[in-house]
Order: sequence, then structure tokens, then C-alpha cells
Amino acid sequence: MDFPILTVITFVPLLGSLIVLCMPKERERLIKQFSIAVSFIPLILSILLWVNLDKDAGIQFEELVAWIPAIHVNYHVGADGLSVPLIFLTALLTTLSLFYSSFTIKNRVKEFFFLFLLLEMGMFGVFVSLDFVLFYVFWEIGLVPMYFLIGVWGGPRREYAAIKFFLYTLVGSVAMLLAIIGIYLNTGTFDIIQAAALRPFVENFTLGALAFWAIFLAFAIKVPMFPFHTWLPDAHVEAPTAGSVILAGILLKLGCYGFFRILLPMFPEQFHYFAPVVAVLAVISIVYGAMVSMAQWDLKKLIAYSSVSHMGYVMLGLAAAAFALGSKDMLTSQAIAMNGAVFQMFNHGIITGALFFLVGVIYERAHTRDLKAFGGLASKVPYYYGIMLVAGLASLGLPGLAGFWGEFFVFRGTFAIAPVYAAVGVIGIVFTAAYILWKVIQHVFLGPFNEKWADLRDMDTYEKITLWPLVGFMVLFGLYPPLIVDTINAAMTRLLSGLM
Amino acid sequence: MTELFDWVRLIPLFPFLAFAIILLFTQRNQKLSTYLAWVGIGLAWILGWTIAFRAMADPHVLEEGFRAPIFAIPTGRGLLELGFQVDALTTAMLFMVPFVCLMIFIYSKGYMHGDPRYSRFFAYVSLFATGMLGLIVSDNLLLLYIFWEVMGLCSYLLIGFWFEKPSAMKAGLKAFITTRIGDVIMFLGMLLLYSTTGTLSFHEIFSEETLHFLKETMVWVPLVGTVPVAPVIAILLFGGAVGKSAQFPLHVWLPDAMEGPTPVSALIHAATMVSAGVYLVARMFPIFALLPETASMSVVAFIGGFTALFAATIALAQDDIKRVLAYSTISQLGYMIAALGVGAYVAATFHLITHAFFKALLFLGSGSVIHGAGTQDMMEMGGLRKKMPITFWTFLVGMLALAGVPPFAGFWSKDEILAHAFEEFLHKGVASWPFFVWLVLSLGALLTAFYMARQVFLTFYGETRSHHMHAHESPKVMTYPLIALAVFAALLGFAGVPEEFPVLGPLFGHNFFHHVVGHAYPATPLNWGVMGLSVLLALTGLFLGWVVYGRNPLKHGQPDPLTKLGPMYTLLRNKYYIDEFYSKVIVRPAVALATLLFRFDNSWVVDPFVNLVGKVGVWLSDLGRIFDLNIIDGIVNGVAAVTAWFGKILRLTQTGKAQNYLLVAVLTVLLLLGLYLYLPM
Amino acid sequence: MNLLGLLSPELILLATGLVVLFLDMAFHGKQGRREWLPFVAIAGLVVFLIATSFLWGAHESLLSDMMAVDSFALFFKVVAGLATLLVILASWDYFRGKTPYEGEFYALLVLAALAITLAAASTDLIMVYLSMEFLSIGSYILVGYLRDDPKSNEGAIKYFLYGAVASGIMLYGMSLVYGVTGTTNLAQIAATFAAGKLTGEMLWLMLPALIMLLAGFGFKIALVPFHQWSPDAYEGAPTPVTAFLSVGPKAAGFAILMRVFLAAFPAFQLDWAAVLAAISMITMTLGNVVALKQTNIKRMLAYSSIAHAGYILIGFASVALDSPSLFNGVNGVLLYLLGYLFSNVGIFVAVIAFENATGSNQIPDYAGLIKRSPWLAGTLFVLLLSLTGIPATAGFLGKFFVFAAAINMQFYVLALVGIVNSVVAAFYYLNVARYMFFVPSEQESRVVIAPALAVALGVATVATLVIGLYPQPFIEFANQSVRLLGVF
Amino acid sequence: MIPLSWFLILGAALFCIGMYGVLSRRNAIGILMGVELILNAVNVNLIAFWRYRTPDHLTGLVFAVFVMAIAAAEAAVGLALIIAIYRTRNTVIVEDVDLLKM
Amino acid sequence: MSLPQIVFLAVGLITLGAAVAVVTSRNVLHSAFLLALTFFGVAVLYVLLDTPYLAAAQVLVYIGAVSVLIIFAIMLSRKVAAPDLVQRNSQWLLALIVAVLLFGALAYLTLQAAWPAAKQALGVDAIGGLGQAFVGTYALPFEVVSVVLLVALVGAIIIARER
Repeated sequence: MDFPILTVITFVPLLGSLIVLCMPKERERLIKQFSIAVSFIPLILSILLWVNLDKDAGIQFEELVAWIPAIHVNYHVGADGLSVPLIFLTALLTTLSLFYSSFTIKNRVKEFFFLFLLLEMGMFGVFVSLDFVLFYVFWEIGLVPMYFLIGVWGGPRREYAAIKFFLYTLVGSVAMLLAIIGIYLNTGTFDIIQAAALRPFVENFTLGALAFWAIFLAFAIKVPMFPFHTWLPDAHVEAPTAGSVILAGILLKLGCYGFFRILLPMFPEQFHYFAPVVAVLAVISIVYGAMVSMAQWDLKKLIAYSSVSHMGYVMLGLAAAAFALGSKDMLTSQAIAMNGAVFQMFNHGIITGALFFLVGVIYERAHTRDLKAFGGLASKVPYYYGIMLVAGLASLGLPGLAGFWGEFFVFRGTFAIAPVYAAVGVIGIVFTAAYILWKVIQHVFLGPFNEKWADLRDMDTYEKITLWPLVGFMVLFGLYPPLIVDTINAAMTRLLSGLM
Repeated sequence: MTELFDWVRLIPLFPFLAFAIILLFTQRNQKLSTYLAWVGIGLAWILGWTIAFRAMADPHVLEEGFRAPIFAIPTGRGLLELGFQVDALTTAMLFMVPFVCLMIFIYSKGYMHGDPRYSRFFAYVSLFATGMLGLIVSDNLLLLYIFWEVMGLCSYLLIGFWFEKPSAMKAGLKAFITTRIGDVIMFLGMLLLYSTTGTLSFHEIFSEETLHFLKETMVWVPLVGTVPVAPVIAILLFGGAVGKSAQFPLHVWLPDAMEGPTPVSALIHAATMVSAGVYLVARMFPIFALLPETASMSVVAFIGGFTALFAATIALAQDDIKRVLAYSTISQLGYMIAALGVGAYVAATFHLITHAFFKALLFLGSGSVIHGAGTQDMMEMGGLRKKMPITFWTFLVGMLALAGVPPFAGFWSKDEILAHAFEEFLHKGVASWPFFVWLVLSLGALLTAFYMARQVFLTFYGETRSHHMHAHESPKVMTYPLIALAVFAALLGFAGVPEEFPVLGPLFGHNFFHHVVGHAYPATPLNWGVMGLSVLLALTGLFLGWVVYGRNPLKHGQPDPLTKLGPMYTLLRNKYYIDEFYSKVIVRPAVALATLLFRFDNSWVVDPFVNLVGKVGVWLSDLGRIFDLNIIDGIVNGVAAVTAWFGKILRLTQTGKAQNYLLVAVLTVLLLLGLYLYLPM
Repeated sequence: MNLLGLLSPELILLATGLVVLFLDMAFHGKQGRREWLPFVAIAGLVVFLIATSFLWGAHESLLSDMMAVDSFALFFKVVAGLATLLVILASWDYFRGKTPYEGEFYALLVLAALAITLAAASTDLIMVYLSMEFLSIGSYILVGYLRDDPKSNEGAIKYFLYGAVASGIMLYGMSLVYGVTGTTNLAQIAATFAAGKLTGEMLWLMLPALIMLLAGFGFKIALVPFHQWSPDAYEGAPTPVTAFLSVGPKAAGFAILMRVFLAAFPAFQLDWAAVLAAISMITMTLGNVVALKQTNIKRMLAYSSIAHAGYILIGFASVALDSPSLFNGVNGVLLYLLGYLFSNVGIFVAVIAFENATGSNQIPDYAGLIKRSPWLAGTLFVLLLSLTGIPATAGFLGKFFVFAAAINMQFYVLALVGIVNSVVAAFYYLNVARYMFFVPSEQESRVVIAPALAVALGVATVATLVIGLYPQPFIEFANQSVRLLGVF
Repeated sequence: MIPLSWFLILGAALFCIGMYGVLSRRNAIGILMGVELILNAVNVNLIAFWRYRTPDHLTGLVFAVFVMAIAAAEAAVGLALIIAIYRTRNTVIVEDVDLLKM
Repeated sequence: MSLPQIVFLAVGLITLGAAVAVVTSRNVLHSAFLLALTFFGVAVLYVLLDTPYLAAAQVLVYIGAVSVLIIFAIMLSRKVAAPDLVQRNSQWLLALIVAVLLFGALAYLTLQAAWPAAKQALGVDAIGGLGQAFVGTYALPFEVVSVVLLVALVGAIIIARER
């Protein structure tokens, strides 16, 4: 289609943010309404995108314009079954976050919405760009607004969290920069697709390994995988609600997306060779993340750590797929594993997004997140309880809700390829159930009612409006997974058969 | 014909709709909610029975099964098809499940009357009905697992229904987590099956070639070595059954589950959900039986047999009317499992059905007692026979059925199990597990009869043992279901009368049940000796019960005669201290480990440099001056500390004295010079 | 093209300088008219830039090979012109009341620009020496311009003493070069080595020569360990001068370094490349690490500019003139300088604006700047990002190219040290941002920016972003500017 | 006949003496004198080289003349700065001039 | 040993001696005068190198420069020339070592190179050549120097001139 839909999706938020910048900062209502309105455009477009996506056609909606011919850098964007769901997710969560924030953000409104739209652009950019330099530019641009969202509207230790977040990510991305240059010098192109097709470093494995780990670092920090996860609890805990939602919902996905779009296609040999290492890290992330979140007494921190665990599933699926590279008969299992991984990414986006919103809801009222401080709220705020229950159950992978399918496919695929990893990883499921039901549900909602909260208000309309879409998707994809798996599966099968 | 069977898709749907509507819209209106739930399950029941009876008359369906696909999920180049089906086993279950559910739904109206979360109760039980019905009609393991988990959730919600009670809320969690452990093992089994055969749908798994393939395939198991895959799958799947059907060692959750409302206990923890474990084993029986000489069968048999006896013993020493029934349930489930373990497929399923009816009856009866007497402690009851006659008589029927007194339902099914076990034992000899099974089950029969007698006598005979008790008969809405269930508890057994049995055999269509379910399996020959023995044991048990509790009923304040057993009694009463054991050996360590890991995360991983900073940073007095103190710790400071340290050193060179600078410069020149002069040499 | 045409940029600058000087005398006592002097200077610089643009593509050697008019030289003419232009804007009302000699300031600034253009063009050691001294002497005076401010003239005297000795050492080196090769013309020097008539012992003598030259150039660029004068001079100097010093002389130093080493000593590339690589690592590390601890923003920027010299040197250390790759190192240096010019001068403009308004240079005083002047904070932040090397800014482009050059030459360690440093650097740049945006300020008074400064700041920021977002023309510009007389 | 090396050695010696002076004198004027010594050393080198190596091109000679001129200019500025310092600090001891450090 | 060599040695020793005294004397005034002596010695060396006019220039320029220095020395001697004042700073020893080592290195490198022993006769007319060079070959440097002098002049005035 000739309408540059991806470009529009990406840059409408930028336009919006610039307009916001020019608005008088007293007109807060106007700014809020305007930003939300703007964020609807990409949302609608991304739905159209999904509808018009021809899932068997590979990269589509391509646009290729020379940007820096001198070094063969192009403005090259495109989307396929892998990126489209994520684009939609981004649009959805951003709109909801903006809507939610328009009720909760009280100070420095203008800056907030300006930055948020900027952030949206950055995230879209990463998902659509098919040129390394373009990718890198968006990748880094996303950093800055998030740095401010945490640093300005965050909690007590926000400055620390913000700088930590920024530096961690920067470390990774500068390493990636070197690798990108290396790839260019090897292949003579910055085009992700072409470079992957040319298989850089195929003749020099060691150099390839260097580049592999450099890029791996960048993405693994973002995901985050086990030893690199340490920025996440701080960032999540300190960030404002909307910030955490985007952080968990999308920024973490940027890392995973990178693995799928760049690392696997670019370095199949290296990835195959190092797959056991990655798998081990993934399993550690799963179990370790689950156990650590079981030890939390701060609701938000608990959910933050749960992200580590859930992202572990994604990485496990991916690692398993890489594990089996080269063995022809494994295609089905690989595809299943990667479907699961991508599906899990999407699910984690909506589920954890919802959970962070819910944390925000209670924090707005109680001004504490200490699990010990609550108790017996179920009868006081049944509506909140209900939503939290659904989200929690989805997060612990209860069949019938979205979360289950991701885990099932990941484990199914992994089990066929590397049963032991799967068997160990499965332990995570038990612990997840434990911390969701025991720590969250039981401590907050069940048991004798804590009179301290006698005048606790149940969810307001705007909060319900924010959460219903997410809950809806949990149920929808839980009951009828083909809706999304069809899209993903086509892309993954294509990707894998390309690597065979 | 097929048109009708296609409707099977709707069976789980009706209650689900009821659930959704109640939860979303009619929370406020209790009446409407009730009727919605009734309508939902009612429709399911009607449709279920229509389909069931049609199927019974349709050998094709009974042998081949009929499948109604729902949707397929793409898996790489292949597909994962999900759907519903009707076959022999499903038919049998369809006969039992919706009806029992309906009865309990009706009963609940009375029992839950006036509860603040009345509507939500009906929503939950409707969701549960969805789960159970879906489970029995799903045509593949994955769908079965899904409904399996849904039931788990409902059980969690309903056990913890009165979540203000800490005990209730804890029980719910315990139930969920314990079963979840089993489920995870089952999940692995499912994964293994799926990745070995590439399919999860039953008819494909049980097709000749797949079974043959499974026979051939070997798999490497850590610590065990290379073994045939079938028993591994079987045992892993069995893990799920152990969890759901509360078999040893995962039985601990079921007694606590009695914290939930009694209808729930009756529905979920007696009649339906707990038997789902048995159903699973029955469903996957071909895989269990694929290589009979391997561990798959014996493990099942041992676990079942052991649990049967073990739970029965505990049941002896319980005073809570519902806990007794709970342990008896565990024990009876043990019977079924053990039956499957010795290959008594038909007998097991038959017992599953009959047990569902009379155990539901007993629970509802006990519920009615509790409703009337306002306590659960049998030691406080007594003499309720006159105050609540309907309850008493129906309860008596259930008790006789459970005790295995002819001609009540329990007798026929239990006897068939014993007979089959004995048969196997004759083939395999004394040193075999069928012998063990037959032995413990017979022993169990004795104990069952005894503790049921104890219960009845303590509850209904003698004089009331608490003064402030104004027991009254329950309302009709509760008693009618009792009667209905009592009828089945009394008569259902005739559906499975052995063919050779004089008069009755031919009269009731030559073991009708076997003809429905067991077309693939030979009928168990009638064995008068075994039958006689089992009757004898039952009567002995009852007699002993009468001797101890019936002849001269307990007075107020009188201790339970069993206390004479001394330490043995204490041990039983405390359920062999298994709960304590678990909490000490598993739960606490797990939590401790988690906390430990977090400390580790906080102190070591989160900030690899923290310690370094702690040490370096301390004697770096002026660290705080550079960055605000609120950014002090973490990697930020790792960098800060190390670099600040450099910085400190380097700043010393910046003395502000021009000549020092110059000296540095000249020294450098000299250094480079020297370097280059001496490098080549 | 005729001689006059080729010399026109230099002549224009000279004329501008003198005119300003004389007008200043002429307008003695007429403060009102003196207001016009900056305009004259700016006009002159604009004309200069135009004249330069006319020479684009010229590739000749002038006045018996004393200086070259090649794209390389022209590039640095542009850099010098832009830097001076911005600095003049920045110093608009800085000196009011601080010194009676405002006019001379602009004249000296313009003449310093002239010195830079000469330095970049000179192809003979004599010219190299003279232009460097020209620039140095001008710089000494500018640093010490506020003669009643103890800091100012302290900075100046240190700068002077260090500079005098450094140039003495360099001169000795030059004398040795002359002694060995018998000529001072860069091309001929290279030729002598190429001819290979020199005995080993003679070549030995090149060691002290090269090292001493390096010392001299290192002083100009402020490379570690010849950097120590710079923090003191930068802090002491009037802030506009600091802005100028942080860009102009550095650029000139790099121009000379590259031209001399490439044109005269390609024979020794293995040796000096290694030394320069080492020096670049030390330089950026030290610069960043010490910058971390600074609380005075001028001093922080002094160290950061040392660090940036280190980054730039990566490009030259991994110069690969004959490689087919796009990243031959030199273009990296040029691009980096271009971006650095706008970003760094821009930051200094912001600092001046802040100083004019509050009289403070302490970083903590920047607290809550976002409230007090959103635009100042915003632009300053963008420029800081550029120095950090965040994409979509000019700074990123430069880093990209120099790192690419390093990887191209397989100097992985060099590249690694470079990126690690850029992370460390992010830390203190963000620290400023932290104060501006996160830390609430004590006083709410708005910070007003003079129009001239606003213009300068705007230009710098826009340029930074444009270079970052649409680098194509600038890359081409740099690629063409790599054409050194007698080298390519 | 005087060998070239003699001049060179003398030049080197002068250079190093000057360097020592620059590094070791406390007062600015002393340092300035050191600088002058260095420049003279350079000139000796230049002229010696010219005379012995390329007497028929005047490069070295010219260079030396320029050095003299620049030296004068440098001295002028340097002394001016010394005066300024003396005004503000009333000292010419370089060590004492260290407001700016760290 | 030929006469010129003897002269060279004598002058050289005097020059160096004077130079050493310049950098070591405790009295700035003495330093200044000794500096003049050093310059003179260098001038003599120029003569030995057949460039008497340069010697002349040397004398003129440097004695001029030095006289200025001396004036300063006197002007400030109240403060800085007090005999009790220590004239060398704390790092003098290190400086000495450095200087000696540097000399060692330079001398070594100078001596190991094979220099033409004899100087051939001077072909060109140096003075005339010099004159032409300034307007011919070295016109540009010449101009630059003039500008530099101008700048230095202006700067010196700005910085040093009394209010």
C-alpha cells in the first residue's frame, strides 16, 4: 500500500509532542485531551495495520528512502507478523497510559505529555526500523524521555533509579554500536535484512562471537536477563505508574524484539553455539525472578521482579529455537517455542501493564505498597479485587487466560529440544502461583479486614476504563489464541526456514 | 444423529454463560442469579443426558467416539487441533456430572441462604460446572488440562469463599499450590507426550500406530537412564491425578478444603473434581497399560492402595463430621486408583460413578446436619435421628452404600474392584502388587464400614451432647436433592451387576455399565468367595461400630472410646503429622530460600559494586560532594567510586603550579625518548 | 585563480581585525558608536566565510610552498570562522563594565581566527611555528584580558609560561628535523625520507624531533600529559574566551598535527600512530574521570574538552588513508570537530548566559533551571546529549565515525576504551541535567537571556540537531575536506 | 675546523640549562630568562645546521631570525602579564600564583 | 687543535658557565647581567659560523630585550631580589635530574649521528640573500611576523598599561 502507514504511525506522536511543546503550560486540560487524541491516531492505524497484514508475506509496508547515502544508511521501515502485534501493543498501552495519567499526573503536566509522546515515537521507531543506524537512533532516543519520566515524576529514590536506568542501557547500546559498525564493515550495508542475508562474520567465528556478545549485552540488559536485571527493580519501583507500565509493557520488549529481529538472523552460528549459555541464563531468570519476587513485601517491586521471571520464558523459547538450529526435523518445535516467546511478550505487555496500573490504583489511595499493611480488602473493594484476580491469574499462567498460552508453547517447544531446561523452568510456574496468590491476593484482599482502610474507595470510572481493554485482551487471547498466533506463527516459520 | 452430538459443544457453554452474566450483571439480584445458575446447569443436564442416553444406544459412538472440533492453533507448519468429543467414558461421566451438579445447585439455594456473597457463589459454582463438563467432553489432553486448571481455580475460590476466616483462606491457597505441584508434573507429562507423538488429541494418541510408536520409543531420563517412554509419560501424568484426587503424598489439601461451604465440599471435593484425577488415569489408561510389566501400573496400584488404607485409618479418629467424609473420600479415590492400577478399568469407572452419588449424598446430608445443628463436631451432636428424619434416612442409605452393604450401589462397584484385584493376584501370585491391593482394599472395606458406623451412631443416635443445640430439619430445597441422590445411591449399583449373577444379572441387562464403558475390556468374572468376604467385612465393620458406639451411646463429656488406643490414636488424630512435616521440610525452606535469594539480589547482584563502593567509597571521604547523597550506592557509585578514586589521585597532579605541569610534560618527553631508545634493544 | 583570490580569506580577516582596531581608536570615548564594533567583526567574518566558500575545491600551494589552499585548510577556515562568529555573539555584553578595551577584544579574536586559518594552511615548519606562536600569543592576551581579575591573569601567566616552554621544545624539535633533512618544507621532508638516502643514525635523531613536535602540538590540543595548563587557563579566562579556546586552538592543533604528520612523516606512521593511540586512551580517560569530580561547570567543561580531544585523536590514530573504507579516520576527526564546535560553543553560550544572569558557574546553582528558563535548560540539555554522543545529535555522528575508523583498523581496545569513556562521560553530563530538571531551585527568579546569546544558542542547537538528523551534506563536506595538499 | 657536533652539543647543553632554569626558578622573570636560553639554543642549532648542511639555502638562517623576532614579541607579552600579576598579587613568585587548581 | 676550536671551547665554556649562573644565581639582577653575557657568547658563536650580521642582530635584539628584563628586575627587586630569598623551588632537584638526563639523551643521539666533519665554503651572499628571502621566498612568514608583533604590542598595552 502506498500510504506510508508506518511513517505516520511513528511520527504522528512526534508531531503531537512538538505541538504540545508549543502549548501554554497553563492549559492543562487542553494538553491532556490533545495528547490522548493524538495517541489515538497510531492506535487506530496499528489496528488497520494488523487487519491489512498479509501474514504469509514477510516484511511489508516497506518504505525505503536514502537518508545518509554517504555511508549507505537508509530510512528503511517495514513490519511483519513479529512487529505488528508489538506495534499495536505499544499504541494501546501508550493510549491507556496517557488516559490514566491525565487523571493522576498533577505537576509539570506539559512536560509529562510532551515526553510521553516522544517516548511513543521512539518505541514505534525501534519496532519498524529495518536499518541498523535508524534502529540505533530510535533505540537511544527512547532512553531520554524515560530518564525524565522516572527522574521527574518518580518516587523518592527517582534520581538514582533514573541515572541507573540510563547508564545501564547506555552501556549496552554503546557496545551494540561497535558491533553494528563491525557488521557494516563486514557486509557493507546497514540494512538489517540484507546484512542478515549476507551472514556477517561467517568466515570469522571469533570476531562474530565478539559482535554477538556485544549486541547480546545491549538486548539482555533491556530484557532484562538474569545478571543484567539489576536496574529493573529500581526503575520500576521509582517510576510513575504510567512509566512502569510502558517500561514493563514495551521497553522490555524492545530487547526481546532485538533478539528476534537482529541477533538470531544475524548470528545463527554464534547463537546456536552459545544457545546453552543463553538457555541457562533464561532458566535462572525464570526461577530466580520468581523466587525473589516471592520474597518481596513491596507490591510494585514484586511485580517488577515477576517481569524478570516472565521475560525468562521468552528468552528460554528463543534459546531453545537457536539450540535446534541446523537440525531439520525440529522446525515445528522451534516454531512453537518462538510463537510462545512472542506471544509471551505480548501477554506480558498487557498483563504486567494491567498489574502496574492496579498497583497505581491502590497506591493513589493508600499511599503505601507494603503488602503487610493491607488485608481483607476483597469485601471492601470487590471490583478492584476482581480485576486484580484476573490479572494475577493471567500472570500465573492460568489456562483460559492469555498468559497460559505463551508459557505452554514456550515449554512445549523447549521440551522437545532441551527437556532438562524446560523441566527446571517449569518450577517457576509453581512459584509464580505462590507469589501471586499468597503474596498479592492473600495479603491484600483476603483474611480479616484491616479497619485502617475503612474508607477505601473502590475503582473509579477512569481506572475501570483504563483496565477493561487489557482484561478484555487477556480473556480474548486466552479463549481464542489463534487470533494472534496465526500472525506470529507465519512470521516465525518464515524466519526459521530462512535460517535452515 | 450427528447433529445432536454436535451440540456437545454447548454443554460447557451454558454454565459458562451463567457464570459470566451473574458475575458481570446480576451480582445485586440474588434470586435472578440463582435461577440463572439453575438454568445454565439445567440445560447442560438435559442436553448431557439426552446425548448420554443416545450414545449408550449407539455402539459406533461408544467404540469410535464422536468428535466436534472447536479451533486449531498453528504450530510451525502443522496445527494443534482442539475440540470436544463423545465416547464411552464421556457418556458415563455425562450421566453423572450434570445431574449431581444440578442437585447440589438446588441444595445450595437453601444452604447459602443469606450469605453476603450469595450471587458470587453461584457464579463460581457455575464456572466450576463449566470446568468439569468441559473436562469430560474435551477430546485432547491440552483442553482437558485447561478445564482441569479452571476447576483448580474454582476450588481455590470456593474453599476460600469465606476468606475472612484465615483458616479458609489458607486452605484455599494450600489446595491450589498443592494441586499445582501435581499439575506441573502432569504438565511435563503432557509436554513429553506431545513432543514424542506430536499430538495431544486422544483418538490420535490411542490409534494403533501411535501406541506402537510409543511402545518402541525410548527416552533418557536423568538419574534413571534410558527407559521406554510410555511409563514415563504415564507416571508424569499420574502426578496430576495424585494432586487432584488427593492421593498420598499430595492428599493434605483435601481435608482442609472442608473449610469451604458444604455444597462445595460435596460438589468439588467429593463428587466431581477430585474424581477428575481418576478420570484422567482412566482416560489415559491405554498408555498406562501399554507396558503393564513396567512401573506405570504398579506405581498407580501402590499409591492407590496405600492411600485407600492410610486415609481410612485417619478417618477413624476424626471428630469433624466433614473431615471424616473427606478422608473417606481420599480413601475411596484410592480404591479407584488402585483399581486402575490392577487394570480394573471398568470397575474403577463404575466405582467413580457410584461413589460420586453416595458421597455427594453423604456430604449434603452432613451439610444439612451442620445447617441444622450449627456445629461440625460430632462429639457435640447425637440423637439427631428424630429431629431431622429425612436427613437421617438418606444419610443412612449413603452410609450403607459407602460401607458396601448389598444391594446398595457401593457394594457392587467395590466388590467388582476386589474381585478384579483377586483375579489378577491369582494370575500373578502372592508376590505381586495385585495381591497387596486386594489385601489393603479388603482391610480398607472393614475400616470404612467401621468409621461410617461410628459417624452415624455419634451423629444420629444417643442423646445430644451439647445443651445449646436446637436442631431442626432443613428446608425442602435441601432435602429433595437428598432424596433424589439417595435413590441413585441405593439403586445405581444394579447397572453393574455381574453377568453371571443369578436373576439380577440378566434382569439388569447383563452388566449394562460394562457394556457401555468396557467394550474394550473383558468383564470381571463373578467370584463368590471374594464377594462373600467383602460382605462379611462390611458387616463386621458395622457390627464393631455398633459395639463401640451404638450399644451404649456416648454421653456428654465422655471421651471417645478410641482414645484407649493411646499413642496410636494421637497419631491418627494428627494425620501422621504430615502437614507439620511438609511445612517444616518444604514450605518454610522454600520461603527462606526466596528471602535469601532476595538478600543476595539486593546485596550482591543488584549492585555488583555496592561492596566495593562500601569499602572504597568509605575512605573516599569526599564521594558525597560530587553527587548528591541520594545517589549514593549502586553501580552508579561503582563507577563513581572507582573513577572518583582515580579522579582524586589525578587531581593531585593539578597543583596549580605551572612549573609542576611543565615538569610533567618534560618528564613525558624524556619517558617517550627513553622508551623508544630502549625498545629496539 | 590568482594569488589575491587565494589569499582573500586571510586578507579579509586581517583587514577586519585592523579595521576594528582602528575604529575602536577612532571611536575613542564614543561608547555609542563602539556598540557597532561587533557588527563590523561579524560582517567581516561573514564575508570571510563567503570568500572561503568561493575557494571551495581549490588545491594549490602558495608563496613558494609556504601555505596550501586545499579543502583541508578551507574546512578549518570554516570552523575558525563559525567558532569566532559564535564567540563574538556570546561575548556581546559579557565585557560591559569588565574592561575598557572591548573593541580590541573583537579585533584580537578575529586575528586569532586568522592565526587558525594560517595554521591549518601552513605547509612549512617555519609557517607552522609562526602561526602557532601567533595563535598562542593571541590566546595569552585573550585569557589575561580581564587584567584586574586575579584569576584571569593567573590563568594567562600559566598559559604563557607553559606555552613559551612548549613552543621552545617544539622549536628544538623542528631544528633537529631541519638538521636531519636539511629542509623545513613538509613535502620535501617526506621526500627526503622517501628517497631513503638518510643513514640509520640520522633517522635516530628523528626520535627526539618527533617527540618534541608532539609535545608542542599536544600542548595546543591539550592532550594528556600536555594538558595541565588548560583547566586553569579555561577557568581563569573570560568565559567567551574559554569557549573560543576549547574549540579554536584545539582545531588548529589538530589541523597542524594531521598535516605535519601526514605530509611530512608518513614514513613513521607506525610509530606515531601507536603513541597517539596510547595518548588518546589516556587523554579521554583522564579527562572524563577528573571531570566527574568538578563542581565548577567551566572547569568540568575544560576536562570534558580534554576528553573530547582524546576521542578525536582516536580518529587520527587509526587513520587509514589508503583503505577503501569510508572511515579513513581523518573524516571522522573533521566531523567530530564540526559537531563538537557547535555543541561545545553552544554549551559555553548557555554557561555565559547563566553567568551573566546569576554570576555563578557552580553546577549546583543550575538547580531547577527548567523552571527558571525552560529554553535555556532545554537547549543546554540537547547540547549536553550531543557531547554525550546520543544519536540524532552531531556528537553521535563524530563518535560514530571515529569509532568506525578504529574498528576499521582493528584497534578494538581503542574503541572499547572509547565507549567505556562515553558512558562515564554520560554520568557527569547527566549530573548537570539532573540539577537542571530534578533538583528544585532555591530562587524562582527567571533567567533572562540577551538576544545575541539567544541567537548564538539557537544557532548552535539547531546546527547540532541538523547535523545529527541529516548528516549527509556534512559527511560529504568532510569527505571532500580530507583532500590534503601533497597527501591525497 | 670545528665539527658540527660541537655546536650541537653546546646547543643541547644550553637547551637543558634553560630547561632547568624554567623548571626550577621560583620567580617569573627567572623562568622567562630560561625560555630565552632555550630559544638561543635553538638558534645555535639552526644556524649550525644551516652552515654545515645547506649553506646555499638560507632556510635555517631565516628561521633563526624569525625566532628572534617571535622571542621578542613573546617577551613583551610575558612581561606585560608579569606586570599584571604583580599588580593584582604584588608578587612574581609563580608558586604563590595558584588560586586555580584541582 | 686549531685556533677556531680553542676559541670555540673558550667561548662555549664561558657561555655555558654564564648560562648555568643565570639559572642558579640567588640574585635576579645578577641573573639578568649574566644572561647578557650568555647572549654575547652565543653571538660570538654566530661569528664562528660565518654570520657576523646575525651576531649583530643577536646583540641588538637580545641586549635590548635583556635590558628590559633588567629594568623589570630592578623594578621588582625590592620584592624578588632580596638576597635572603630562596630562588629555586621545591622541585629543583628533580628538574636537575631531568635536565641532565635530557642532555644525556640528546648528546648521545647527536654524537652517534655521522655529521659532515667540515663545512664547505659559503657560496651565496648571505646578507643579500637574507634581504631577498624576506621579500621573496619568505614574504608570507615575514608578514605574519609583523602581524604577530602588532598583536603582541596591542596585547601588551592592554594588559600592562596603567589606568
